[in-house]
Amino acid sequence: MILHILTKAPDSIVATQMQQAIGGQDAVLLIEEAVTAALDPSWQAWQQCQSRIFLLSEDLISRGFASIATDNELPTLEMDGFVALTEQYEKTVTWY
Amino acid sequence: MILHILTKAPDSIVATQMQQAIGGQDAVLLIEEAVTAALDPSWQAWQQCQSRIFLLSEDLISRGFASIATDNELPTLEMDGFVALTEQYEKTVTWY
Amino acid sequence: MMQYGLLVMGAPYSSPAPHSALRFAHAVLARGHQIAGVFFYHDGVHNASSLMAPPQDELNLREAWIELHQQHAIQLDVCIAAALRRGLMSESEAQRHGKQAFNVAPPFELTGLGQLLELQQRADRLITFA
Amino acid sequence: MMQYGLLVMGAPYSSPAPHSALRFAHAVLARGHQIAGVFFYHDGVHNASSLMAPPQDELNLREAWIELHQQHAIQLDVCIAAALRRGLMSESEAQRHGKQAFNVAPPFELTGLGQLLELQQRADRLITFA
Amino acid sequence: MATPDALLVIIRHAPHSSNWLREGLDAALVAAAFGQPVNLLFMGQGTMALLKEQGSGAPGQKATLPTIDMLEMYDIDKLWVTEEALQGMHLSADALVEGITLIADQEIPGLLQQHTQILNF
Amino acid sequence: MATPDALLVIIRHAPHSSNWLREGLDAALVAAAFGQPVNLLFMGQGTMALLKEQGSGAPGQKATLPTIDMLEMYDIDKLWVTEEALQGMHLSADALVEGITLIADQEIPGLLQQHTQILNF
Repeated sequence: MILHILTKAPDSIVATQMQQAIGGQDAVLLIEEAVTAALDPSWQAWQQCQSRIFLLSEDLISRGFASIATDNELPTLEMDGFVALTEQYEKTVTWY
Repeated sequence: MILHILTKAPDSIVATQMQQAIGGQDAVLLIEEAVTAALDPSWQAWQQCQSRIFLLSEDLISRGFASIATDNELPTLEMDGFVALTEQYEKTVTWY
Repeated sequence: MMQYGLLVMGAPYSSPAPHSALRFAHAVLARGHQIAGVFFYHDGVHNASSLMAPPQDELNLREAWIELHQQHAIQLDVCIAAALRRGLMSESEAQRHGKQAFNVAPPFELTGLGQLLELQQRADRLITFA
Repeated sequence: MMQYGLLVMGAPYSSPAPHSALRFAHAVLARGHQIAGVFFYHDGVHNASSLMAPPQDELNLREAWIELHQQHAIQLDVCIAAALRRGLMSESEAQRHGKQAFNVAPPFELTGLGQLLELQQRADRLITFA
Repeated sequence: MATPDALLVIIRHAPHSSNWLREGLDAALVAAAFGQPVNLLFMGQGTMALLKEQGSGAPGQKATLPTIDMLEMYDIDKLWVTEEALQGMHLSADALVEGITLIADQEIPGLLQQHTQILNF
Repeated sequence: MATPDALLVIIRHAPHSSNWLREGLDAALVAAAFGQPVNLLFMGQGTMALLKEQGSGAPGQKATLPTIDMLEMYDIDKLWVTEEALQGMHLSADALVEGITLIADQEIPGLLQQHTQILNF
């Protein structure tokens, strides 16, 4: 079980590469530029990883997407929750 | 009339942005990572800029695409030809 | 309690990676874990530059790493090959290369890539910021 | 004969931009044009680092720029704000910031962004490498 | 129509991702301070620099919004964004700060032609 | 199947574009030199590191091919590339150096699961 950390926009080639690598039990955390995924609830990874994909709250806030994420009912995590995820998942892979 | 210099791969967001900005009389020079366009003669910009789009020869060679570019009958320029283009076109915009 | 290793590969002010790494490090410690070490590789080596002088209203990332080191005795290793290429060297490297100045000083240590692999072996988790 | 200005915004060994810029500069001169100046901005400021020490079988980009300056008296300007943030400073800036060392020396000159806009006005062509 | 000696600064990078946005805006401000007419075109992720809700980012990361607000004082009053870019980012125009001029994607080549000088960030 | 303590190094960057490729391969070589079993997965532009025709690049830019050739000496003999990646780049397998193992895109998640350690470049 792997935690994938995406740092680039959901329409980037990097995001596509990550999506190819996600296994059935894996989780995804969206940080930095990747939080733009909050704007697009139709992004395929939202379906692919249902209930195991999260947005990093502080990066959402700094970019002005916090209320959009709330409107779109997307799951967010604080930095503390990020650490909790890395406790659960033995391996992490960062996509940048 | 503008010379557009693309430095990133043809399937990148940067390439799409450049394609949006190309005017009817503009020319395009593909350098650095952009020379991967040699692999894909179906890339839309080849049609869009017919006879005004070029690959930088030395970047093709270093990446191992020189013979592919020849096979695909794509127009290449030496560094000297790059300078010649900038003489012809008053403005250049680099997309990176 | 777990041991975390951090791999930082982005430069301050050009990449958000060091900021994210630093905030993550504090959250790791706040949850009672330990940080076995931070390894700076690729453009991340710029985090160690003692000549970094950002505007006063911006965080000085080097100082923030040093503070982390001072408070929690966390090792700050910088890949020597990546550093030298990019203009970062310690006093002893400067001597070896005949340079008049240096810009990497303790607690940052220049070291080989082997240290990264050793960190990955030793830590329960290795998290990359790039 | 035309005047060219070059804007370089990539760091050596992390971006191919400085290499491309340098080769372009030589081709410009070979065609009988002049280079009114080179401006280093964003991560391009790292081109000026006197502490850069790449492996011997790789081109030292700083030295290549200096050679260009020596042979053709081309001005090498480095944006001071971009430089200070990224750990590059001249002797006088080092004094001002209370630093013991510096890593930017002539022919590289720290200067304001105004110099870039002045270069763009003065040159017939401004070509960006980033 | 842009005045003959106008500078077009193209902004394509988002806040907090790199220093491209800040250094691009700095170039625009300095040009304006030197008395040059300056216009801005925001493309792709650059559009996010105009979001009115954005914050200051991680501790020590400066906010972009104060700089955007400063543009008007420097007589930089043309801030172009394309409707297609907004749609592509799933943003509506009222999420942006005041004073943005919406154009169509197909007007971009014309904008570039009109300006004597262009800087692309 | 990878051995229990194997390291997977993922290479996603092309030669001459940045130092990511070189520094990724360096990490693989050092791990192998330390006796760790190392396997390589090439994705996207990283595939281009395997082109047999590539040259040394601009003056002073080192070639990648000698490093690729060196992998075998370090007992790094699994070099995975997906058929879809090759198709996506419009490359045929015989443009690549010897000793590449072609897999399908859908095998990637399994590869990642099998390895205890992963470094992504």
